[in-house]
Amino acid sequence: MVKVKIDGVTIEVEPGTSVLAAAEKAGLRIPHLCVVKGIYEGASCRLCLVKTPTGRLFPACAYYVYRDEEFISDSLDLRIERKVNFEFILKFHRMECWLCPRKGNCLLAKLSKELAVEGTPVCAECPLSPEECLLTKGVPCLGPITLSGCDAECVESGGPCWGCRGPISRVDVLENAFSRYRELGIDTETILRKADIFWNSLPEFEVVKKVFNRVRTS
Amino acid sequence: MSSQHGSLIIGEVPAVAGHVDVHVESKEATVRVKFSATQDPRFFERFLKGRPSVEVPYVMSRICGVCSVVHLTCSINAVEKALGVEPSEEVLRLRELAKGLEIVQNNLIHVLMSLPDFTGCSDVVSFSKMHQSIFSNLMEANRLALEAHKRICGRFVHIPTLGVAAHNKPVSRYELETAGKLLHTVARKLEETASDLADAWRPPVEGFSDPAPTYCVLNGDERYPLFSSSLLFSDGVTVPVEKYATVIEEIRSPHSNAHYALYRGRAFYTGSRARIQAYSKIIGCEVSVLAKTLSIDFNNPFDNVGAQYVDVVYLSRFLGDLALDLADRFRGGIKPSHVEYSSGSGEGVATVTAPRGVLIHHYVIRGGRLESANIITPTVMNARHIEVAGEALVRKLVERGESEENIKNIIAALVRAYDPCLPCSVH
Amino acid sequence: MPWSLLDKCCEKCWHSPKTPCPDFINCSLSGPLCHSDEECAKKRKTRLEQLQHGEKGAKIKVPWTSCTLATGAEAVYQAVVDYISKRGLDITVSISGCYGLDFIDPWLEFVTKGMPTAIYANVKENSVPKLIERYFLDQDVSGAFALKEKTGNAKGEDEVPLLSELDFWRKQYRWVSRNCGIVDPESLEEYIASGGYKGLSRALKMGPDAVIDEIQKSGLRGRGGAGFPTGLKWRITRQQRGTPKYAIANADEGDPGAFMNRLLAESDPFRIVEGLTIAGYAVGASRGFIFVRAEKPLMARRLQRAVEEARKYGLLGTNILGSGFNFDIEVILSAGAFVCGEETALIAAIEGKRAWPRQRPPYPAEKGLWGQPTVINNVETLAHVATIMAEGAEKFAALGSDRTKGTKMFCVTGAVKRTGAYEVPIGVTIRILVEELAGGAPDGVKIKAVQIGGPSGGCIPASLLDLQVDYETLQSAGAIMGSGGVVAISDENCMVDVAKFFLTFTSAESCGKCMPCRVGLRVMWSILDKITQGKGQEEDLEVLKQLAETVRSTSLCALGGTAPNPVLSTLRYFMDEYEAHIKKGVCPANVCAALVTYLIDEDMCIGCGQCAMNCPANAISKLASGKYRIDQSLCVKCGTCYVVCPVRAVKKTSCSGGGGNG
Amino acid sequence: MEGSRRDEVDCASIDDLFQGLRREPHNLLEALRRVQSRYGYLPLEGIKKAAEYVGVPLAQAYSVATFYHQYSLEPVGKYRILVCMGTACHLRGNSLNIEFLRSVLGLKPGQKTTSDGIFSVEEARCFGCCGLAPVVMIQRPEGKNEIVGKANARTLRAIIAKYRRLEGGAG
Repeated sequence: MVKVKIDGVTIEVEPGTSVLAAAEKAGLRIPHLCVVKGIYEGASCRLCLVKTPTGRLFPACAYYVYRDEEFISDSLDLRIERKVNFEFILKFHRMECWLCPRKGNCLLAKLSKELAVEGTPVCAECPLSPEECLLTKGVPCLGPITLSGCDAECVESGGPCWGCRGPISRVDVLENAFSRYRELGIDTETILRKADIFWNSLPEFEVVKKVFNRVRTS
Repeated sequence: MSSQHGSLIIGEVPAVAGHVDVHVESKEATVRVKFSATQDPRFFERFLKGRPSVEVPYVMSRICGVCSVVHLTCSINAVEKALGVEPSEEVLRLRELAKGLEIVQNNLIHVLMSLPDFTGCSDVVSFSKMHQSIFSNLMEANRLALEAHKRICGRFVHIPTLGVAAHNKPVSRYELETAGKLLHTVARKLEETASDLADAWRPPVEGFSDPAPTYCVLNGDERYPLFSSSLLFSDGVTVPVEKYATVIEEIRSPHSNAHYALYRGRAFYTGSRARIQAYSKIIGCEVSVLAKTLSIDFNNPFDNVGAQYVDVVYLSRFLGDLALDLADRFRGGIKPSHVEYSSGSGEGVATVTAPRGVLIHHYVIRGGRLESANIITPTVMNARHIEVAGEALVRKLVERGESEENIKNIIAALVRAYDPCLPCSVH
Repeated sequence: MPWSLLDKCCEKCWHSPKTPCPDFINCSLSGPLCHSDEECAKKRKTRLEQLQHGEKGAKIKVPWTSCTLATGAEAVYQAVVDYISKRGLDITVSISGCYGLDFIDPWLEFVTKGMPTAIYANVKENSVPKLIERYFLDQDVSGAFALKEKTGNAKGEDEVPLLSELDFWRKQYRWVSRNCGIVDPESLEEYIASGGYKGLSRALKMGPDAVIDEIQKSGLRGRGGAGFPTGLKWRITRQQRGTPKYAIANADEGDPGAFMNRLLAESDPFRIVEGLTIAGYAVGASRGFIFVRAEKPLMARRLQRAVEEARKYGLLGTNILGSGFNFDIEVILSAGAFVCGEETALIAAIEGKRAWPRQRPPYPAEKGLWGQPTVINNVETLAHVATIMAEGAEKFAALGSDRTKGTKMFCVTGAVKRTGAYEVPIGVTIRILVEELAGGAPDGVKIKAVQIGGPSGGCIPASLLDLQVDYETLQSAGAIMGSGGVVAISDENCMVDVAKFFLTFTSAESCGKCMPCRVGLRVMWSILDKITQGKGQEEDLEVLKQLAETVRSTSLCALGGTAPNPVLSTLRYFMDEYEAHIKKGVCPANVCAALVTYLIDEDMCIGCGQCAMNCPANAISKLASGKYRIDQSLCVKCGTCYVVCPVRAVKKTSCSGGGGNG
Repeated sequence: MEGSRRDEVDCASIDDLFQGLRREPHNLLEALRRVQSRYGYLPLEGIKKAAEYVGVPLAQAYSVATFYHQYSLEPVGKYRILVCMGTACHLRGNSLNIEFLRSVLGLKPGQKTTSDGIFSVEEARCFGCCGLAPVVMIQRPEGKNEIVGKANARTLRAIIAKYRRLEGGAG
């Protein structure tokens, strides 16, 4: 048995255990995404970074301990690195959450809340399956163009999203959302007017309007 | 303010929400208290002009994050009246439930926030240390009330559950039952705590009586009215809500962004103190006993807090029964529903019982869009009354030779006792 | 075939791969050792003499490497052979490696007894007969580029300088490249005759631990870029319990601008095979691999041939030189992926998988090829090993700086007069490399920066040319020594464009396994692209810095870990150029296409029409005056006209707001 | 055109390609290289055979075939023009050269091979001839490579014209 010290908590584990497994044993949460024990341990997502006292960074999922060692799993710089890396992940993620079968149970949405990254739309957290989606019933829901992080409370309690958390600023997501609205015959003017309630003075709203106008005319 | 001359500024009276400055000026035996909300106006009535009537309630609910449901329901009610829509009965009941739950939870918090003033503690933290059992009981009651609220409304603030002539969230029988039981537990807990509270009860100023004892409540006959179609004043005048403007006049406060509402040119008050006095018959003796236990003097503005406590206990019982009754009547739960209506034109005034008193929303709708709106919040109604009562209080305190520091604290306590939710006065 | 040094001298010699003789190497040079026979000794002496001057007393060496072939060495070789057979001359024609002096390619070396050995530079096939005639028949060396030595009996000797006196040769210390350009890279015999395989036979007599001690004593550090002490790496691998162990030579030289490994392997491949054998012996490995970059097929062929030759004479295989040590080498050709230079990726590639690096630790020394302890060394390191074992650690340790011993080969390319590979003791200044060895900038331009270490390195401004080249100094200046590529950047190049170029390279070569490298580099690239189009904003630079830091500190392997270096170092030293792009919308070096306008100076135009003929967009038309003009609305800014104009009448200007982004 | 080229590929007699190659997974790179050298690209059938020969799953063989630059899953032009994108070559103007080649051959963005299948233009990694920058290499069908050092628009135009003539004369 070796002793791993993570954030001051000492955990006794078998030699060869990964830092992530040791942390989980102690109930410490290190954000991670790509690792699936026994299936993929390639350390690709770089979210589970931990720091040695000397300042070197290692992914907790692929660092195996064979002797007593100490790690820091949470600090400002680690948070920044994680955040940036997570933004990288979202950057090329095709976010058509409203059609995604994992909506409501989306790891990316959970992590973006945990790491305070603004990226996923409310749909990623929406508990309604794509078939139950309010949009398909013609309800003008702002979910597809609103930032997630609220656990989709409104949708959960039966109402459409009102856009409390502000607009998403990714152009591709907005474009996809626009075509989704149009596909389902929801008037995008209604959507914009509704969004105008809370986003009226937000500079990001101008982006939304611009994108919508561009897609409409093109 | 050791002499007859001087002025005193109590900056940023801490309260539940928002800030208010109180200026006290005394000059040759005349004392002037100026209640001035420091918040900037948000022009809700103005910027909603031209908006589709369906949206209006959701925005109006944002006037206040503390009593959002009250604004929401009142607004929905006003829109419905204007458009002549009649929602189904269970929707109305659920609305009552949602709104009542908010009053319960809201007033509980108000009581908690004011208790330090009434127990001689400097703040809530020291209160929680000195009166641990009272504090934990009240917190527990608050938690249970929130729990019940969540069952019915889905989320705590700005609930999307309610809509114009619609109810969006399916409420199961189990949820109704749980909410009912939770509410009864809240009532029981509070009743149990009452005697402890009575022991600790030290009103900041005793024997102070209201210089302008006019109040306003909703008019109800048999039932504690959460909605009503007429207003009742303490001088016995009953006014249909549509005619509120004939008796209530809303003016801009000369020294701040707040508004005053005057009843025939006079200051009046509203809130739990008014309700307990007006509905003494409906409330019944059990609760009156509670009022005796706490030795509430309904003539003393400070004792609004005590009245709120009583109010909460009664409402918890009342809503608990309502929830259980609904659970009985709708064995399969209440499904989301909405009534079809055409977006027409019309004028509608709605008044509801809000945690702090009477709330009036008055809309003119043309072609499905809001043309004009007027909102009179309880804080607006109380604002002038606070000044009047404050002036009398300061005179009394100066007579008693209280120190400046004490006067400051007591005036702040007075403001808190009326209404801790100040942004409503500026909307 | 004449008798060779590696053949049996008489019936008494018993060396063969099956019955190896421990003294085979010494014997073949100064033997016979096991029996005394005047005849046999004489045989060796004559053969050595033959090797130097050719069997017929005269020899022409033609360099046969990628760089000389690219400049026409094949045609020159053919011309030499044709001419000799036509005239019936008694001259041996042999191939050789390359000196590393690219600016004299292709060259010829003439050797004959009694004449100074002469080197002719930039030979054209049609000048071959004249050269042969003049040297071999008239005994006239005038016109030669340099001489190896002076004998005093050739015509025109005084006008031709000695090679050893020329700047670019005098300032070098040719330790590991000693054989480059001198021996025939396909002949094991010549390698042994020039002192090869002495190191291995010495090592086999010392025992593995003593070999590691010797290497540690020499202070040799990995020449692949990271500079990890080689002896220590070997010791760690040796201490591992797992068997079998493997030894790998990393010949996947991918850094653009670096070709010293190619040069070594093409000119002196046996040294690498010997070095790898020593490494295998020291760590206790039984199999070795040489992993060669796909873009360099000749290098692979040479190494493959060297391995086969060594196997033929019992220098690879079972019981090497009677020591009981079994070792064989396989040459593996990559299929083209820059990331293969990373050791864990290289291991994956050898295993026949995608070249995906994996997280270290565990290091290959613990768990490498097929999960077994593996030692991986750069080709240059292994060549050093063979040389150190032959010459002794003290000689090596006497060279170099305090912290880093020995010599290092640098490839100096870009805006210099004499591009090529130069070997210098570590610790010389960049100025010596760029200005004295490579001759400084060509006429008309100035060197403004030096890019060291390939895509992973950084750009060092001209003001820091007096920095010493060693691992630590370069690191503190924001560059790395890397594999030793030095690219001089002139003031005709835009630093933002250079940084963008490196990101284009690294992001295209990212294996795609980890996020920061796969996406981060692309995001950084798009920011730089925006800047080069004149659409950058000031906050972009901050974002760029932050991204670079994250990519650097969180990438899985060294590819991503070092890829931001060019950006960070240009941001550090050339902020003014970034600012010019962003604030003024100007590219100071007139490179960034979106910001540049091409104009034809009508006063200078001679009306030759080259520009119009070559313009891909047909944007250039003839005016009534016979001059040409560019239609700006059609111009695609390819720069072709600028290049082809014989009188430089096409001008580039970068005016404010030229980006046309409104 | 491309389709017909694809159809020409007959991988039935491919096994002789792998002669002398040990059936070990790590010989996958070499096996694929031999397939490519015969057909000029990697036909799916060829990848299957190579995978079968060295004993790895087709998925792995495919992942390898798509990973390395030297393998091409599509038929390439008869003459492959490889433009070095090394540092020295970039600085001395190869980025202009590649643009020039593409526009002269009429290649659209993303298109690699000319529609007549004669030329393809590709970016390549350093050939190690940085001293001669900028360098362009032309791989000829008979397997010989022509390296053009110090390339510019004029020399490239001449080279293309040369091969065009060659093609014209042959067919």
